[in-house]
Amino acid sequence: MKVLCFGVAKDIVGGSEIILNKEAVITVADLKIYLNKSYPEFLKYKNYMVAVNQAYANDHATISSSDEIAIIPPVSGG
Amino acid sequence: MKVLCFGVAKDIVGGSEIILNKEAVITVADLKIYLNKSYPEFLKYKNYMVAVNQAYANDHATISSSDEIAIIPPVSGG
Amino acid sequence: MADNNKNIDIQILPGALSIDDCYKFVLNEKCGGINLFVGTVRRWNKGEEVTHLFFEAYVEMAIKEMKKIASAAIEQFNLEKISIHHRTGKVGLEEIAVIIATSSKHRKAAIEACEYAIDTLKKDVPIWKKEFLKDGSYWVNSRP
Amino acid sequence: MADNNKNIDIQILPGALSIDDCYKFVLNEKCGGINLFVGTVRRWNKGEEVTHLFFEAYVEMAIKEMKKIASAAIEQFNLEKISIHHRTGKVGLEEIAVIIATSSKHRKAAIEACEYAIDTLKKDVPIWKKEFLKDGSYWVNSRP
Repeated sequence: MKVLCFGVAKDIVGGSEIILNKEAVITVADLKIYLNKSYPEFLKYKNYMVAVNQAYANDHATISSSDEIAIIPPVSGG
Repeated sequence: MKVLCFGVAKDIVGGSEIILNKEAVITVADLKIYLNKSYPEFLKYKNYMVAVNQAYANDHATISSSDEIAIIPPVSGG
Repeated sequence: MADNNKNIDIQILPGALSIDDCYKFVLNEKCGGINLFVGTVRRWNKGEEVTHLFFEAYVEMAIKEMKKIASAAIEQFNLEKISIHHRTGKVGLEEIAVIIATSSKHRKAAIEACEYAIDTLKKDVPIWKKEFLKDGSYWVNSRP
Repeated sequence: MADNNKNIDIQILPGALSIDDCYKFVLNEKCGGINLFVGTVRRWNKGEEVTHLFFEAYVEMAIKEMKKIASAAIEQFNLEKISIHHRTGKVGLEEIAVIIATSSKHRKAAIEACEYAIDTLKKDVPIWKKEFLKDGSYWVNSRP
């Protein structure tokens, strides 16, 4: 399962995407638990969001490896 | 006493200024009475203002021929 | 008010107005927000077809009133700079009648100051607009 | 939303933004009021000296979110047209990070829609700003 990274997330994981060792369908909440465990620095930025197929997704949303998944740290455009 | 005219006032008096047959100090209210009598069409535009020395003046303000006096119909800039 | 003068740009111009001129005046490195309001001539007004407008100004007094608006806007909204340009003479469809540009540290002040300035300009500044329709013309706000 | 598309201009650009491009897009003869908000890079932020900014965007999603904002603004404020341009990459002092232009029959709608659009953009659009100071850099809103 590929996850796109932007902003501070890119710095935390050390790249613009990560490949997670998960192929089964999981929820956004599961993804966050996995990320926080794999990259404990995410715990400093707890208010990040996850986008699924280019739209904000809530914790209950399910995701699979066929979705476009992205970590969205607090935005700061404009 | 010279009075500058703008907008619809210019059309009413037929020119960009009028010379009034008054040299003594009068009030703005007096000027309006005089104007309404001399050019009854002003009665259709009762909400015009008078400026004295390039500032809005109220009816009690006194004016003399040494002042710059102007009739200010309802403005419509912008 | 004197201290503000270098931050205030007031012009009444018989030729085309320039958004770029107003923008360049207010741009500065202290500010993160610039707002520009641009008043343009529209073809339809309350169902009547406009061919063009004609603006007349009591120039000296209009400039004084515009400076008052600019000073008040700087004071009330903590602006850095403000530019107000108004056109006179014949102005065609889609041409610019007025530009107000404001700059401030933060966006909200720039936007609100601009709205204050255009609202007050339309109320107080001795400038008159004659609207030319397909069939006749009249001074706006003085239609019999 | 499809009907609105010809009235919506959304761009994310790696080079300098043009106020004139946004203005020309929204200008039309139905409108008397055009408002432009321009976000520029300022030197001082909370007492720290900024040398430049760097913007990163999740381009495809950012464009979708910007289109949502544009459609909502047209709907809520009865706009004619709206243009939103955002810069990416390195942006120097006094350069433009974002432009929002709105046009409507009357001025109040154009001004309020522009404020709504910039407020919502800053809240929802997946774009990130890294602030470079004299001594270090950090992602804005993600400072540890």
